[in-house]
Amino acid sequence: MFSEYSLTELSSIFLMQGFAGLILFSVFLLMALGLAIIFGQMGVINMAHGEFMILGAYVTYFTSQFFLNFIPGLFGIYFFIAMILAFFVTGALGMAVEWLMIRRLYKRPLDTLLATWGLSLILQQLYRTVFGPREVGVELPSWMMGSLPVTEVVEVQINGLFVMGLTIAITVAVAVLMYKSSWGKQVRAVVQNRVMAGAVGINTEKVDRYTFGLGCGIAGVAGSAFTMIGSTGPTSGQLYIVDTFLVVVFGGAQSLLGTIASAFTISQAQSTMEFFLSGSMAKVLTLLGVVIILMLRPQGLFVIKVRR
Amino acid sequence: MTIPAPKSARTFFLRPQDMIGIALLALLLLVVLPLALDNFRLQFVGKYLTYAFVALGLVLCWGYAGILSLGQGVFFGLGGYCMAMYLKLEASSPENTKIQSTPGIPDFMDWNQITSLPWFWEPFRSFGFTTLAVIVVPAIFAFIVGFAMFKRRVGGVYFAIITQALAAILTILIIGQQGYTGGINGITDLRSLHGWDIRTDSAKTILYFICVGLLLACILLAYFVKSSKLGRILVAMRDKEDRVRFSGYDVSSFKIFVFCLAASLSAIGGAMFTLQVGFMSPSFVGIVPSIEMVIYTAVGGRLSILGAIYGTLLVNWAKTSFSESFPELWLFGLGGLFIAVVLIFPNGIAGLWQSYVAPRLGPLFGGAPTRRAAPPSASPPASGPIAPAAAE
Amino acid sequence: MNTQLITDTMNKDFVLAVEGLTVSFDGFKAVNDLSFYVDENEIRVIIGPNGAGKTTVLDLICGRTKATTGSIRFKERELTRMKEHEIVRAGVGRKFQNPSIYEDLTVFENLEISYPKGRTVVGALTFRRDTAVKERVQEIAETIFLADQLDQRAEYLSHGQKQWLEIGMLLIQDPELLMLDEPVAGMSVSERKKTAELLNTIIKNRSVIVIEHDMKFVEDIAHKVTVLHQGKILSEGSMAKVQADPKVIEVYLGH
Amino acid sequence: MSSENDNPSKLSSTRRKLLMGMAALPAVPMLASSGLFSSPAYAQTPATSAVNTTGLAVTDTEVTVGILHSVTGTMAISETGSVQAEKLAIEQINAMGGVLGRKIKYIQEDGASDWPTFAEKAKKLLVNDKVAAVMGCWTSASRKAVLPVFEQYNGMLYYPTFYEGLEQSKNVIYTGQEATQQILAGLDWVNKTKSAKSFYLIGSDYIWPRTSMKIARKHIEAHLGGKVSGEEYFPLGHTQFNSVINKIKLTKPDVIYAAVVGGSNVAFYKQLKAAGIDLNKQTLLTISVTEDEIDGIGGENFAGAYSCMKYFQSLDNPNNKDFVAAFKKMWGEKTVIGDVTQAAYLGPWLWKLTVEKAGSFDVDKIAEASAGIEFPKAPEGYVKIHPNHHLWSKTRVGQAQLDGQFKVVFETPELIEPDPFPKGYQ
Repeated sequence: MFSEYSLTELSSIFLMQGFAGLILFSVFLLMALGLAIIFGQMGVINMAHGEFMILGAYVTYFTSQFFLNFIPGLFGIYFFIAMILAFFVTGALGMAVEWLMIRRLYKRPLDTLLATWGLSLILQQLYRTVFGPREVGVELPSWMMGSLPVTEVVEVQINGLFVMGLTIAITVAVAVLMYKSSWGKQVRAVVQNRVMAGAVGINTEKVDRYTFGLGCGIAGVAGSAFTMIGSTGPTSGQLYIVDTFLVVVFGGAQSLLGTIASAFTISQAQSTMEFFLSGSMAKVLTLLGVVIILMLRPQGLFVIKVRR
Repeated sequence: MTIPAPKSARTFFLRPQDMIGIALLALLLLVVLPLALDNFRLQFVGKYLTYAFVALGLVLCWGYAGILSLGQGVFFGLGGYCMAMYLKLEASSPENTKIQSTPGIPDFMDWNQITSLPWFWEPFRSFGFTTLAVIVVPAIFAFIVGFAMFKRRVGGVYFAIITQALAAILTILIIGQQGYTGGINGITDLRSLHGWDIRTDSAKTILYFICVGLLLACILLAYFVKSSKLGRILVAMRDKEDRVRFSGYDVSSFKIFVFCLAASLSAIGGAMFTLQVGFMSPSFVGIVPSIEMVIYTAVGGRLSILGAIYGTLLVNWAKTSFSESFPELWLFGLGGLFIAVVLIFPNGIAGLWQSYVAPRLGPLFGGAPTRRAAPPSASPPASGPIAPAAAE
Repeated sequence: MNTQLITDTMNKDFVLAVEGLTVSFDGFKAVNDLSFYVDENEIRVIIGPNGAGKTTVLDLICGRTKATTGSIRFKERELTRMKEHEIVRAGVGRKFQNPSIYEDLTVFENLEISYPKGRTVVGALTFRRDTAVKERVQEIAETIFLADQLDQRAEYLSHGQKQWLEIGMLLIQDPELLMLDEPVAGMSVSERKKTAELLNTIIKNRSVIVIEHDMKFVEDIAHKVTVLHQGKILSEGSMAKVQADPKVIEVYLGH
Repeated sequence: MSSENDNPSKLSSTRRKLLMGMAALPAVPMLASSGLFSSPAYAQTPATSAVNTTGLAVTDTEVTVGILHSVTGTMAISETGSVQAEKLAIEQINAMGGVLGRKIKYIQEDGASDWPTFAEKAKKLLVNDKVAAVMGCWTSASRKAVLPVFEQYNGMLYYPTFYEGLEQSKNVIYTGQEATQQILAGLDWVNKTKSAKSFYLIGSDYIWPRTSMKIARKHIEAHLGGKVSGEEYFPLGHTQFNSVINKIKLTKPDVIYAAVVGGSNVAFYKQLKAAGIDLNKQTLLTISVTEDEIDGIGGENFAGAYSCMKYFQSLDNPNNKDFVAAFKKMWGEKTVIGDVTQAAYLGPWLWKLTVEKAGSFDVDKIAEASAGIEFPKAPEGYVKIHPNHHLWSKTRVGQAQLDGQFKVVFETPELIEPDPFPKGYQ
């Protein structure tokens, strides 16, 4: 298929395709980060992850409406405020859910799966009842739209850059929080030995609640960012759930590095195959590849080897 | 030395209370419902009962063996599609399809420029092969998946997520390969089975009774498995997998067996679904139906064979009547049910029955049942392959 | 019983021959180039401070952990290449540190599952609870002092009874090599006495490896003691010899 | 179900009287069926027994129809507009005196985005409620699921969505366009006005886009002398289109021809815009975006693109002005009206006209009388039912504006004949 293109065109293709892969990588990573914290650190299967993301998207929508109607002069920066709001609103909902539901289920991971699926149904219907069944269109400030031309053919999407920057910032923040801060140590202590952590004076309930809240909050930010590239409707969250879980599981649940590596692998595979094959087949092959690799290497890409 | 025969050491595989339970269910399904409901409602029950096959499989697979599969829709679908392929071929006789450019092949193939029947459709001209395929094809598929995963000790949450991904993959494949599968519309307009028109009311009533008959047979099979040593090994495995392994059992082969069994049961349900409803589509294969089928089992009581049947009937009945009168509320109800069944009554209807009803009925039947439902902590601990457990 | 000079040709005299066994977890060698040999009908006690690798050694023998290098031969068969259930079927039984029994099943069913018949899928489906099974279960139950609790759900047993039940589950398999990980831990004094009594009856006609901390108990039963420290053998020999070894006193008894 | 009339004891006393009275007036239905009476002039109310020989739910004052759409589930977004349009049409017909002197009463059932539920509810409407007609379904899958039910129990379905064709049934009236009607005129137009020769086809992966693209490809290659520079399908719900957008950039087609649906639609257009493809410069023609979809995509992301439909809310004709005003009055100022919504609105009207032409509610008579029914007051303009039960209709191309409305830039001069089994396009 390349014979008809010149060398410069070909290099442009690869550049653009590489960039598309990086955007997809950022999107996957952003989706998966919140879940990686909740699933990886707490062992909770949060099937309502997508719905938390959509809550973030709705928060963004309403923030944009508010700015449009009341302070149109500041519309250009509403997105940052929306993301902060999204973080706190979804985080708060997450903490409420943890308190009402999840904390009773830490010893029963499969049951958290069922309960959070129930939660996702309730949230979907809630969105439908409150926000209406139709998708809402989130208007973006004009500076976030469009692309920067690098060469004649190569163009760089601004929102892609934005998502990438956001992803890097959040990943770094999470890494610092988890591996450098004392709070991160507490989280890991609770994960490894709840009883012992309690015994040495860590408030395990509080750690659980804030960890879950943090994971949900990050989901909210992701949802907020995805208003740039995807749809916002009551059932939009469902579109993300399988991909997200596969990224986290494929990475090896306990490691942030694993999640990054797996998001990278899956996104590059999918983006490359999409270029050469039809979209449906690319999707099937990517999923199948992940499943087969998981069957051969169930512990995921990265794993801390432990004595059983 | 006299050996006091333990109570549990019975010779027949059904305990008296099981026999009463099955008899009551048979009475309900074979006599009470057909008399009480009109034809239209009875066919609803018939459709619900096809899901009960899946729930039954999940009791063995999830309740007893602790393997939660979120991909049972795959097997339900495989069974249903096998049957649908047979019926479609019968409905696509050259006389019925003479307006097509290639008469004698299913209509959707003709629309997709397929000019001859694909090879894998060919054997489905035979009813014998189809019947066999309904049971064997899903079992083979389950075997491959189970073999790959259980031999490597993938379990718990990982297994659940991978099976869920499989459901997603199969759905995309079926929709994408519409020339061979009918795509998103599924295989529709199925008319007759060996010349017997399955669309008439009388046929549907007969199919209802066949469905009930098969379900009762599968229930007996489930009881047989449950009360055999294999049933106890499954319970043992869910509790202390390592201990079973170090008692000389190849744990993975037992898991594979029960997973295949659950797959075949689901597939029988799928085939009966196709026969009764008259079509099969990818919307029964995907993630959402698969996880809904889990809730039937959970509501019935994940450890109770009969509970699964009642759970299926109850949830579906609620769905139908709720969504008729308050369509907006149904999802709240279903979502709430998921949460309630986990938080409030983890052993479902059967658990409620055990704790509240049976003790009062106990004197009537002579002795309370000993151990049908485990205490609330019964849910199996997920043993992910990398569950960090400190040694020493 | 000469274990000072060992050559390969002599291996067949041993029930179990562990040679050059090493396992490492992310670079940490939990067991490091370990070799020891267990004779027929010998009772070997492994002692050592926490983290010495005692349980890991048992895990390696029964196949729960895969060795990085080294060999474990049991009656001429290489265990490192076998799966857990095959090792069990070859005649190795293992009791875990914490009582590992099936809480949801009755005592009878616990023992019945361990009965070495019907271990395949088909076998388990067609397994009949015949008189031979019942008699054997009864016999074992009497040995482990649980004859009156056969219909009891195992979760209602006391801690000591659970330990006995697990020992009983091993006995019913009639293994040639029995490995016990801290069989008296957490037991009351009277239970401990009964357990010692129990062990003395069941060790006949088989080799036994015991991990134990209780020195009094070790003294009672051991033929030979192996002291592990940081994955290596620190000392080996009779209880008296080991107790006199200055290295052992240094790292273990001295504390 | 049809045994009711054979058994007079089951009939109410009033109906029995009417039945007897009927015998004395055999001429009325004959007059009616001869078509001499157009609807407003229908002065007398014919006897129930005369207009309803098959035991449908028709009384002296009422006739019951069914509305069968998804109110819950993923399809609820799309189907809401259809329900609203059908209710509006029914209300208007009732305000004009109903059908054959009988007010229309509707029973609404929820298909819940679930195909067996559609089949069950269809059966309930036909068997239990004995409705005279059903307005309903949206997706092809739901129509395929109910079709055998309608054929078996001899019901009448008015189906509103533009669809892939390849179907024709005595028991269905297709009020939307079949694929060739929608596609060919649009392609001709873009070929002519934009001198478009190369086309990039992209769609969601299911039967309607695939069939449509197949027709488009044949037309492009065989009749327009153009070429298809790419053809891509993505799973429903797919949200990542950057790779295909790169391919589009690379192949530089004259026209992007799109049939992406649902949540994917939103993602596709947002990412297209973000990638710097300006739809005012790059011609994009879609067959899957109506005013309804723009709501979710956002007008600024779609402005400049062309959509090929038979109806746009902005159509400038008196029928449409009345319709839009009435619709907004009933359902609120903010509602938008898409192609399917308008087609759904036609259903009750076409049925009313057919009943009056046939002088009977009997399904067989309606099926027969449908061919040739004309509805000049349709918001899209004059339409007529073809003997193949599809509609003769015009096709239009609209260019999307920032406010989410379309500016009509092209309209076929003549009505296009529906051709569900197009020769040379299969």
